[in-house]
Amino acid sequence: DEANEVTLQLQWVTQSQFAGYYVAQDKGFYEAEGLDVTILPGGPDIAPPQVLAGGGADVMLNWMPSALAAREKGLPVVNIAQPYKTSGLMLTCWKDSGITGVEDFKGQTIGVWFFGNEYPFLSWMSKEGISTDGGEDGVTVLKQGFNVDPLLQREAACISTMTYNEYGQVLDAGVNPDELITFKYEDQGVATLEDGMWVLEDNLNDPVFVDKMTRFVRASMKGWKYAEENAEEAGAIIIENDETGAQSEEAQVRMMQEVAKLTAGSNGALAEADYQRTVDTLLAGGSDPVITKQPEGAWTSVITDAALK
Amino acid sequence: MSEAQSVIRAKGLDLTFQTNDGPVHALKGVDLDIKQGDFVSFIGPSGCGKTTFLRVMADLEQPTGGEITVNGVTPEQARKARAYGYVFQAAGLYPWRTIGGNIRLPLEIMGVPKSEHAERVAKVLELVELSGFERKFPWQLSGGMQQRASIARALSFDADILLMDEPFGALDEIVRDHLNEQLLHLWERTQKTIAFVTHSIPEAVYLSTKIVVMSPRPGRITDVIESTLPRERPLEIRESPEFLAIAHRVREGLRAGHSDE
Amino acid sequence: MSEAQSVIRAKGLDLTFQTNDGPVHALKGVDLDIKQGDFVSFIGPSGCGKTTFLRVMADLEQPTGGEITVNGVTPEQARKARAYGYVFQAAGLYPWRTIGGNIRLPLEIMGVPKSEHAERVAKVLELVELSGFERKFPWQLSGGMQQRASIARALSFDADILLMDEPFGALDEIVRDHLNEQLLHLWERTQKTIAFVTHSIPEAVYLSTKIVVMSPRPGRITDVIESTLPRERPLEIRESPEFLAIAHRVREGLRAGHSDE
Amino acid sequence: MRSILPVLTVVAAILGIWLLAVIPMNMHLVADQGQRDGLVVQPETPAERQEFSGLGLAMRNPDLIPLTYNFKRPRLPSPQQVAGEMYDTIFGKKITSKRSLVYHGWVTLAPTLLGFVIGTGLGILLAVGIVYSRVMDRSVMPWAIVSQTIPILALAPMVIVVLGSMGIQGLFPKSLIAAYLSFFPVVVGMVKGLRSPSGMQLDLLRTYHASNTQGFWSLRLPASLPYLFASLKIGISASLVGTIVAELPTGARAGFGARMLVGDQYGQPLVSWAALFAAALTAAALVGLFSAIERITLKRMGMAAA
Amino acid sequence: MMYVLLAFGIWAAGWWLNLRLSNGSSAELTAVKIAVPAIFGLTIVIVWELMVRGFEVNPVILPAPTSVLARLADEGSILWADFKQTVLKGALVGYIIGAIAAFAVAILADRSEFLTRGILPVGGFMAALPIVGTAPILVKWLGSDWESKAAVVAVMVFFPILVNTVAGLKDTNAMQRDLMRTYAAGYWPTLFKLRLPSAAPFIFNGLKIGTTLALIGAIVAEFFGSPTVGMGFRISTSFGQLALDMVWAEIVVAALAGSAFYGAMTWVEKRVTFWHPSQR
Ligand SMILES: Nc1ncnc2c1ncn2[C@@H]1O[C@H](COP(=O)(O)OP(=O)(O)OP(=O)(O)O)[C@@H](O)[C@H]1O
Ligand SMILES: Nc1ncnc2c1ncn2[C@@H]1O[C@H](COP(=O)(O)OP(=O)(O)OP(=O)(O)O)[C@@H](O)[C@H]1O
Ligand SMILES: Cc1ncc(C[n+]2csc(CCO)c2C)c(N)n1
Ligand SMILES: [Mg+2]
Ligand SMILES: [Mg+2]
Repeated sequence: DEANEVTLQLQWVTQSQFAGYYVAQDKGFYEAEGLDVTILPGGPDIAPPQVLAGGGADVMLNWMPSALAAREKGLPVVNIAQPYKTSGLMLTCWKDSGITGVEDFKGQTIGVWFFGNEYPFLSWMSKEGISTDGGEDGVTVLKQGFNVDPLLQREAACISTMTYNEYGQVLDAGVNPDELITFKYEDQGVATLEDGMWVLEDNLNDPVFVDKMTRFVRASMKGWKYAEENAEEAGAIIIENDETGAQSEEAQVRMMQEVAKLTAGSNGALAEADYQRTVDTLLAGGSDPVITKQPEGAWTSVITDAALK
Repeated sequence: MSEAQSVIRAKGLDLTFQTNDGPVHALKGVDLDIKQGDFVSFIGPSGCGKTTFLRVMADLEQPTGGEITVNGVTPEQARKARAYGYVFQAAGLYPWRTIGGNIRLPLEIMGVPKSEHAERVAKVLELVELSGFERKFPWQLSGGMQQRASIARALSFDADILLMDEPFGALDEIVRDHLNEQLLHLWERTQKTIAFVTHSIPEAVYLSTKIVVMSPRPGRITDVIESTLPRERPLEIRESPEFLAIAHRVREGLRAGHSDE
Repeated sequence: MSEAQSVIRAKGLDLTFQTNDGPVHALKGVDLDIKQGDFVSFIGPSGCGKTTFLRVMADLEQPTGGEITVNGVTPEQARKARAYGYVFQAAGLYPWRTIGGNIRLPLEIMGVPKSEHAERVAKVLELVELSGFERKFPWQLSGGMQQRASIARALSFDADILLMDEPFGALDEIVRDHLNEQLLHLWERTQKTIAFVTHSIPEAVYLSTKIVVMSPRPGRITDVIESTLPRERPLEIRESPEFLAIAHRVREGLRAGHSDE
Repeated sequence: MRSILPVLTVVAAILGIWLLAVIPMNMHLVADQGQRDGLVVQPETPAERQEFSGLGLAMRNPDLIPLTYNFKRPRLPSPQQVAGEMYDTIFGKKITSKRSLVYHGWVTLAPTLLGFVIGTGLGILLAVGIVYSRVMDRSVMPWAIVSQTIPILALAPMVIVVLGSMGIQGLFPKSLIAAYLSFFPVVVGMVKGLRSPSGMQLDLLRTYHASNTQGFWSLRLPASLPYLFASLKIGISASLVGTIVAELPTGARAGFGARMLVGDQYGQPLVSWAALFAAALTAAALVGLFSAIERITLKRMGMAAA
Repeated sequence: MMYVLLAFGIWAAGWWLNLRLSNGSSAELTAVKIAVPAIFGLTIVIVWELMVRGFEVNPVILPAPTSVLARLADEGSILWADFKQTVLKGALVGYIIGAIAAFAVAILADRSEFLTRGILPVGGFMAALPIVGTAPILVKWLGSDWESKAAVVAVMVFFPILVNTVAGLKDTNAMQRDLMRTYAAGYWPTLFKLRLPSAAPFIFNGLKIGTTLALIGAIVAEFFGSPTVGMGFRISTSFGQLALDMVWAEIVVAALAGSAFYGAMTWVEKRVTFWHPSQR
């Protein structure tokens, strides 16, 4: 029934990045809250905000830059919980490309994810005053596909990677960590929040919905904490839920171990300081800022307050 | 004239096609009277309107002027009353139906009771000497046999009028002679009225009670020759002086029409 | 026999097609001698091997037995020497070329110098009375005109032999008469050797110096009739007793061949 | 049957080229890996090796050549690697297993067939409308052509969201994309087919005073069958492509499309290649099936030998 | 509600107008032949606009045609840059390479029955390889720029053109071939003077199918890696940014370009195969 059914839209295919939710499902945490949760995997052409707008999901996972941009576009989404405390995004570069610091990016080709995930990179470059239109003094940006081939094939000097996923794949391909140099957004002071839970603003006026979300967030966080501590088991649960049958357990366990480092600092509640840092980074976008003004009401602690009580 | 009834009567018939190259006068001021039981041949050079005239009778083409009646009513009413059977130049059998199936086609469409089909098919197949070929597909038959099957198809629903547009044009002379003979027999037995388009002078003379000579640009009738040959016509009649005389007159008529090109 | 030279000479010619329904004896024991300047017609019922025989002469079909020479050499050598022009039943003009372009086609292929093309095209177009139509496309011409253009195409490279397979089969009688007359003139003027397939007895008699009557299953020659008509032949000759006598003999020959079916 | 030998010859030729291409295609990666594993590689640094072509590198390091055929993350897997992967995932797994290509084949096949039925049905209806109505002919046909210039992969996500918002999920959205791709060949083919009866054949029915319906069933439809079959063969493979395309934005869960994506993302080229070939084989099988049905039907109708 | 009723009204009016036009006396005029589909298209657009307004559809799901139009007007330079990248480089180059390769293989296959029998089924198998599988591979091999897009396009258009060309080359009738034989014409004169011209209608059939495939291929391949320009790049990026008006603006450009490409090919076909009964 309506009061207990929740549909969650992920922003990528089933993997340990979303372990908390799968664990909560598998371990019966949702059931214990009386919830009937459907998890919708994402894919390369799924824009979770659009699914939310279309009513295909009650709650979505999204990176904050993308969600705030959607908010400015007229889709009033609100962050209700933030299980990821730190950013896992980084640039991974060949050392032998001669890159030792950010200033060496000039004249290089860099792979970036688009689809709403380009905002952190653009903000960073604008902060550094590096043009993204190519040429001697700028970087040539490549829209990166879903794999790490542009780096392996040496089409790009750097590509975007997540600490928990693509970076591991570069290593899996046989590359030695000391052949590489990495730039974590977190270390560069341009980190933006990732993988928050977002809902439509209007729905928050509905007490039934708020109650449902409270239970959902509570159970999800329980799932996250369980997953952090039981990486092996979480990896196995992911494998069980991966319908493609193409994932390897080993990789998912490793991903869980890395993800745990990012979620460890969060009990689910969004820290205002993190939020503000994200907003400031995005607003600093120079001539082409991601958002143009301070968002109002883009997050709420109502749900987490109730859930963590 | 008083005895036999008029079956097809045209008066001042005109038909102009509008084409990209301007109007084509396919028929101009055509008058003709075909009586019950007549065998009328239409002969003339290519483009003189033979086919067009036949199609007007069949309500497949609308005249742009003049009058025409078929069985005393408009061609459209006659068509809807299924007053005639039409035989095209090529057999045009449907390849996905057997010979029997092709002959049954008009019966099905006209709602003839199923129970009668078998009998009728057998009857017309016998008329055209194709008994035993009912279950063959068209491509299993020679061209001449296909053409006979298409005649059988036109006969199956027993219309009083038979309109035939160069039915034997594609066949060789020997087969053609044979079919001509058979057609004459059929005509005698059934007393149908037949309008028959041909390019061949001997064929026209051999078959007809009346030969209509036409001429092109504009399409019109230049001569109507009543045959003096008896109804009973062995093939040998074609070497008789009487036959040759009529043939000569037809040829003269044709040449006259042709010379003004 | 001593004066005119043998152009085509067949001796015990056999040709059997292997088909799914077993072997077909298209030609069996065919002997024939065609002299320089002859106009030879081949007549016979459908399937008697007329086309096959012509195609053997043209090296379009390989005999399975017997001997044949064209201009004293094998048909293949003759073909490669471009010894003959071939006219098919349908005009078969290439629709993407103008009439002039079609006639130029063999000239281009045979490497005739470009400078001669215009002159040759004009000459043959005049021969077939089509001057002025050089720039028209085939579909802009009537069937008879297309057929004349295809004859012009076969004449353009001036081979001594002309092989014609029912060239007028698809045309109406009037046009056919006219083309027959023209073909006779052309033959007289150019002294070519012509082998001509037809279904029409009057046509065969009117045109030929020699009429070869064939019969099917197996395809063979049943009669060779030397014409007694003069070389000069007005159309009216077709009503002369001499003409009719030859026609009668041909018809008899045909019927004899046909009866054993 | 007569085609077996020629096909085998061409396949052999392609395999030959493929086998040769494996060496230069993978050489750089193999050299890099070889170096990491402590082998002696000429020249010594990856950056220097970039100066050489794959072939040039192979000449300098002939002992590395065998390694190109068994590389874990090849640019171009060797035929035997692909064959091995296919064998494992088709025959080596229970067909209910998520790791079985047979299972994924079924996941893809079901919406393909449904979409094909929808697309074909719509296509035939549209074709009938176009043939019998001038307005339809004039106004719809140009837009049917325009519809094919729209990149469906771009539209698919939106279609899926809109359908999702109406509560429609699962099989149907994929089928709809499949239907979109398969309807066009059917429309084009059927319009041609329904119009294929000659003027004479149509006139014959007019002389019988046959109704439009009678004309449709006794003439236009049977005459269009050969065209229909030709369209169906194009339509079924278009439908399969549509489903696979739609498998990405429906949330890449299962099916050939999801396997291709996930294989690509997680650096498992063999998974992608096996799914790719399995998809093509499925298409070939479907087309073969329709060819067989076509042969039987036309033969029964007496049209095959004509 | 008003909007919805109005939408129905406009739909009915458009249909009625088209009925009048196409069954009226001026139905054969070129202007009417263009007007009828144009009215049909216009009706759809207006109905769409009214529906979006009437049901207050969220623009991140379906934008109104007017806002798409506004994007088309405002973003001209971006759209043009994308068009150049995707259509002029990716699609066109790929199309030309694919077509030339298809001709070459067709002529090769045509020299022997054996090759034809071998190449066609294998070609059919290759054509069944779905683009979402081949595009990532080609991007991996040839890089992210337009070269890989051209390769994807070439692969996609290759088979339809090949099949049609092979069928076309076989289309000459026996009489036309025999005529060449009586001239003792060799292989090449026969090819150029008979078989290619008579194959032209078939070849154009393949070329026309190829036009729409080319565009789709070039756009879709950009989803799997591209520089930061191109229609596929813009569609996917704008979609991720929920700028659906921009997505639709690109789709409109794609449809226009595709239709123009198709139309141009039809025009060339008319000029080249003017002699074919279907063109007269
Ligand atoms: N549907 C049509 N549209 C335009 N012109 C036509 C049409 N049908 C016939 N014509 C023209 O009308 C004239 C008479 O044609 P018709 O077919 O009646 O001649 P015909 O005597 O039957 O000739 P043939 O012996 O060649 O069959 C010709 O000039 C022909 O081109
Ligand atoms: N290529 C072939 N393969 C098999 N049989 C053939 C072939 N060509 C002709 N035949 C058969 O050979 C016989 C003679 O055919 P041919 O075409 O020479 O006859 P024809 O006298 O020209 O007949 P028509 O007057 O119908 O043109 C026929 O039985 C025919 O079916
Ligand atoms: C088209 C598209 N491109 C990039 C992302 C970004 N992204 C968000 S989570 C994630 C997985 C990391 O392993 C990635 C790549 C996306 N969602 N869709
Ligand atoms: Mg006629
Ligand atoms: Mg013959």
